[in-house]
Amino acid sequence: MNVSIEVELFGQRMKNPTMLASGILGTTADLLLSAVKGGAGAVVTKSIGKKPRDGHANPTVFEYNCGMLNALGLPNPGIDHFEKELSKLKGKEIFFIGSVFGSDGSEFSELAVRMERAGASAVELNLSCPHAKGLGAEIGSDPESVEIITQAVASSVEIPVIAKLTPNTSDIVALGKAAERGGADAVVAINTLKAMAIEPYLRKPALGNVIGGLSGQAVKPVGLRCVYELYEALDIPIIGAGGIESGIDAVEYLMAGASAVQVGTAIRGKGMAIFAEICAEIEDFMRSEGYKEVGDLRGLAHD
Amino acid sequence: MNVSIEVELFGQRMKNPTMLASGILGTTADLLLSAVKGGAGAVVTKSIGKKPRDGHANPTVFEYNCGMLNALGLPNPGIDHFEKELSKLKGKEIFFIGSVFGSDGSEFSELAVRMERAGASAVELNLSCPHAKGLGAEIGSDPESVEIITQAVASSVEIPVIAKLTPNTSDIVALGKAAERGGADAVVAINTLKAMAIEPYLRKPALGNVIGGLSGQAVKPVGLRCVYELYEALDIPIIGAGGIESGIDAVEYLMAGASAVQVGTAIRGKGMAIFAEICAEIEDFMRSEGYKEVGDLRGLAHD
Amino acid sequence: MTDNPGYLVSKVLSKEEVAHRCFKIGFDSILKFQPGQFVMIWLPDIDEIPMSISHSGPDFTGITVKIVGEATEALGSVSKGDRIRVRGPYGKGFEPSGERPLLVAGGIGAAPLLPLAKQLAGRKSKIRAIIGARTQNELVLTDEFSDLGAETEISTDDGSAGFHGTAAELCRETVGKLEFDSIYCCGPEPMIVTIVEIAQRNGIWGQASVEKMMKCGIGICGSCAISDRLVCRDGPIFDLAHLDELHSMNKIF
Amino acid sequence: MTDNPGYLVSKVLSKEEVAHRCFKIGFDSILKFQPGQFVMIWLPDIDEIPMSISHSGPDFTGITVKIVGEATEALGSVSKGDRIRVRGPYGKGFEPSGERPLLVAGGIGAAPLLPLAKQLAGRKSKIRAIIGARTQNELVLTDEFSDLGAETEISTDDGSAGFHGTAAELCRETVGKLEFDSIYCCGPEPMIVTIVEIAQRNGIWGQASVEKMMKCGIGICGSCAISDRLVCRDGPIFDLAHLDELHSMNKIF
Ligand SMILES: Cc1cc2nc3c(=O)[nH]c(=O)nc-3n(C[C@H](O)[C@H](O)[C@H](O)COP(=O)(O)OP(=O)(O)OC[C@H]3O[C@@H](n4cnc5c(N)ncnc54)[C@H](O)[C@@H]3O)c2cc1C
Ligand SMILES: Cc1cc2nc3c(=O)[nH]c(=O)nc-3n(C[C@H](O)[C@H](O)[C@H](O)COP(=O)(O)OP(=O)(O)OC[C@H]3O[C@@H](n4cnc5c(N)ncnc54)[C@H](O)[C@@H]3O)c2cc1C
Ligand SMILES: Cc1cc2nc3c(=O)[nH]c(=O)nc-3n(C[C@H](O)[C@H](O)[C@H](O)COP(=O)(O)O)c2cc1C
Ligand SMILES: Cc1cc2nc3c(=O)[nH]c(=O)nc-3n(C[C@H](O)[C@H](O)[C@H](O)COP(=O)(O)O)c2cc1C
Ligand code: FES
Ligand code: FES
Repeated sequence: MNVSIEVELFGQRMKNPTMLASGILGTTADLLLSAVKGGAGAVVTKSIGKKPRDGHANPTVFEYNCGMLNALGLPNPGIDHFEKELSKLKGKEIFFIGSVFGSDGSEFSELAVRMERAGASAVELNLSCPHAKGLGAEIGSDPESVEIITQAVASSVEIPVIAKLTPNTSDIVALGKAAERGGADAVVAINTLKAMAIEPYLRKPALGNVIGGLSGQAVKPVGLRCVYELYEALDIPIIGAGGIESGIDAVEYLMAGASAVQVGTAIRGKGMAIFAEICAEIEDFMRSEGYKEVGDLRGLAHD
Repeated sequence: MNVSIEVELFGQRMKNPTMLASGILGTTADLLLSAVKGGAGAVVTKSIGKKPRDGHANPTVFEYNCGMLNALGLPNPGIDHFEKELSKLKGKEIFFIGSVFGSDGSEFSELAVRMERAGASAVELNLSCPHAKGLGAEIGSDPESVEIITQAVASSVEIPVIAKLTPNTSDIVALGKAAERGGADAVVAINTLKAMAIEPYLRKPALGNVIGGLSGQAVKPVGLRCVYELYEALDIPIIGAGGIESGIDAVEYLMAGASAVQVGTAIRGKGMAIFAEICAEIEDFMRSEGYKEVGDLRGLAHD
Repeated sequence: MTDNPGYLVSKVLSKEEVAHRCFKIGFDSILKFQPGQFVMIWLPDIDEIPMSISHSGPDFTGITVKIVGEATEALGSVSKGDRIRVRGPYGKGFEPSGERPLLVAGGIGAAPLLPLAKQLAGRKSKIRAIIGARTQNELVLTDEFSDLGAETEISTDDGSAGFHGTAAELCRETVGKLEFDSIYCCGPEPMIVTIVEIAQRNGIWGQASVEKMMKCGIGICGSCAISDRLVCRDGPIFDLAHLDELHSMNKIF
Repeated sequence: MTDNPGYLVSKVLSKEEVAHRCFKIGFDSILKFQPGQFVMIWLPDIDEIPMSISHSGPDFTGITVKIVGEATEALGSVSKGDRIRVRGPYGKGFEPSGERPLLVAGGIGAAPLLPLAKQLAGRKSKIRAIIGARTQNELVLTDEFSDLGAETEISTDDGSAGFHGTAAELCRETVGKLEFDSIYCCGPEPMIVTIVEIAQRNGIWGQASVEKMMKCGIGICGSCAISDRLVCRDGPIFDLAHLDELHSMNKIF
């Protein structure tokens, strides 16, 4: 049986529904290209701010038997330098999404405009990093700021605007609706869960920043729930993320209501080849279950 | 080296810092006693409401490779019946905590009074079940209701009042402070994370209620973070819960700031014997690391 | 925890009406189980219910379901090729023992006893089986027991076939006449209570399969508790002596 | 992922000053590693830094640290009995090859080359080692190389011992005079650039250990990227030919 895993997201064609999640190796043009080579349908850059930023002190990661914690703290070269890096992608056929973070609407807008100019197919707003003071989830857990920032960006750029939401809230639907009101073309759920680890023999928090974000397998049930809830409430597409390691994980997200999925932590084990692997598994599933279009899977768990 | 794992919690002595978490086999007097026999320092009953309640339709649990989901939906025989059950504990030396749930302060208070009369050493308020309409986390994620309910209960009973908090919030410290203001003698963190699972081959949510609560290993990093944050902000003791399976897990919670710990999901694998096992491991740790009193571990990760 | 492969989405391979509103269903998963163990079967949008494993082959596992309500109705309505989700096996199975075992089944209680009979037959035990039901067309799996070489006697409450009376009554009579060194039973509570008493009085060791409302099936929710025992984890098979003890303490039935 | 046991809280067993502000430290964990692989060592409240494994025995693993800043200062200040947390080993190690290998170390670059020398010695290769440093008291591990039977030559930038000049210069001279079938090197970037050029010109296969700022160490953060390669995962050992390619594309150094 012939199956198609092509998707259209805000009018743009993606060869498959998988994307490189922000912050995982998306620091150089060559790495972004290697994700595409590995089979990703789209790639999201590391979240970029106005100024270069070192991020938190090491240890910045902690491996956990069912996921990992990170407290990188948004290290990035700043938009000036990153713009140059992105210029290396000019002329390549690549669906890339520029992720940006800032402390208010005007900072987000300025960065989004720069991403648009650098050729980004869309811009993703990091309203959800759980371990950076005055940034990310600290502003992203208030629906009003989500709406204001999204609106500021949406009115500054032509490219689609994606709001990346935090699960560290009692009501992710309120955040999703705020983004939709603000003019977002899609939302991503989820970013990491606020978490920490302790090294008992050294009596210390195991991350330099103490608090970090939990990702990987451990968060999949939370991510699925967020996507499911958002699908019931929103009209714009939802991009699922959180613990996706296999084609079956991806299928679950699609059935929960996702139009596309992002993969982060799982890359640690398998490298960029994981995208092709996930796509092949999605196709296998579709063939054995009799689905022709990957879009047919969307929201099936709601019936 | 002689080590002591005795703790004092709101003036009451516990032979060790481990407790049976609410909802795990705490449905009969005999099961509560078997937890004590297994080595628990205290036991918390299943959360009890005013009326008998069937809970949600099966499937009510879903096993996940790093934890589990449940959507039992607070099935319980109601306080009238449960009071009779608890009368079987009269005369036994057992530190038992009555867990209650309700929809407002007066319901909580009434139930707390009944638990006090039934001989409970303390009452635990379930302000955090993530999958029951109009109950648990739905009211427990608003600091104001947490304060009002805690206050209503605190002014109705003499026994200590423990508020069990939800991690499904952007700010657990606000909830903890509200409980403290309301007169809570301690808080428990955390209850389960709002989550779900999907069975891709049947295209259905894998829990009867669709949404359930994630517990076990997966949530340990979130639980540790909540306890750590609460310890920095509160004066009352904190009881840690979430993914504790070993003495080392317990030590991590104590170092994060917990005065005692609750064990739930891990009982599935090991039965009630897990309490003695955890206690022995805590003692081993104390001996090899040179701690005399288990209280010496409390909050060490904050230094 | 029992050694179990977790969740299996299985395809129905066969379905046969073995009595009035009672179906033997085989599905394509291979489960390592002990007679008496059960699985949890999910009927989406309806319920997830416990079912004893009643038969198996090299490439399938089977259950026998009696329709009593919504979930069993749905399970009885599956067709060949349909898929069901199964988890397990869970619980503690029977301990096969004795050279002259007596098996007593009330109604659908024959289901968990059938694989036990097979196991005992393999051990060359001389098996006697009593299969009871309310009326003739509700008799379950009688041929299967005979085929295994068990001397099979039938009882019906209404006398429409075999002994006129309950399986428990026939059991009392049979134990009075013949020698047995073990008794295994499964059926309605009153039947088990009577057999516990018969076994104790005659000094015969035995086991029964006990039913309780199950939710989790994995020993965490407490819904199936009998005193401090969990039917899903410590049972569903219990020694008759233990049930006698619980019964005399008013902790069961 | 490399086969690694995850996190180990290890006790310091030995510490020896092997050069000016440079310490050889052994700790009580046993790691299966390939020469060239590294571990991440956590100095609480300060930093977590990469360190090559420089030596090992049946019951210990060791590193050699050169104090250059806060974290190495803290690591150089541990005492016997102190505990350090180590994770790893990570990365790709050297491929031992050649009957007449040349090893070139600049400063602390001797650390990852020492276990390689041991491995090559075990293969009966005829090893020549060049150990360079800015000045005599910064020369690292020279005796250890000699003890393994390597013909060891020394260079110092200021001529305070051995050859007067850089290790790279001595390397060029040596390659001009003798035959080698492999070159391995570790040291400052300019040294590696020069050796890449020497090896390419003389058609000698070789590998270098490359340093980049490391954060995660496990190939997820991108902090150590060189083009589309990750030093922590695809390195730190790279073929000289590959470095030459990257260099000519301005993708490294
Ligand atoms: C260990 C065990 C093994 C079993 N093996 C078999 C078997 O091999 N074949 C068979 O036909 N039946 C078996 N049963 C009984 C079967 O599970 C029930 O008949 C079924 O759950 C009824 O569901 P329903 O929706 O059709 O009926 P309902 O209308 O829901 O109820 C009918 C009766 O079944 C009981 N029941 C309902 N749900 C459950 C549940 N989750 N757990 C236990 N009892 C329940 C009710 O209390 C009531 O008495 C077994 C039960 C247990 C506990
Ligand atoms: C794969 C690898 C193996 C290494 N092996 C050894 C070894 O065996 N012995 C040894 O003495 N040194 C080794 N180093 C170098 C060592 O990690 C740095 O000297 C150390 O991190 C400096 O930390 P500091 O706080 O003391 O100095 P800082 O004051 O922080 O910095 C001094 C210099 O070290 C660099 N540096 C700082 N942090 C890191 C980091 N996390 N990763 C890489 N470079 C960093 C800085 O860019 C600067 O150039 C290795 C580096 C790498 C990448
Ligand atoms: C090491 C690491 C760095 C991350 N950095 C960012 C980031 O810069 N911006 C962002 O929006 N999300 C960031 N994330 C979150 C991921 O994009 C993703 O939302 C999350 O990890 C859940 O997906 P996963 O379980 O597949 O990793 C980061 C995650 C990890 C593990
Ligand atoms: C099956 C199950 C039932 C639960 N029922 C309750 C309950 O009735 N009341 C309550 O406050 N918490 C309940 N919880 C939450 C636990 O008490 C505990 O807070 C949570 O599971 C985290 O701890 P764990 O990871 O050790 O299980 C339940 C958890 C599980 C797994
Ligand atoms: S069914 Fe839950 S404990 Fe037995
Ligand atoms: S250090 Fe993070 S990818 Fe290499």
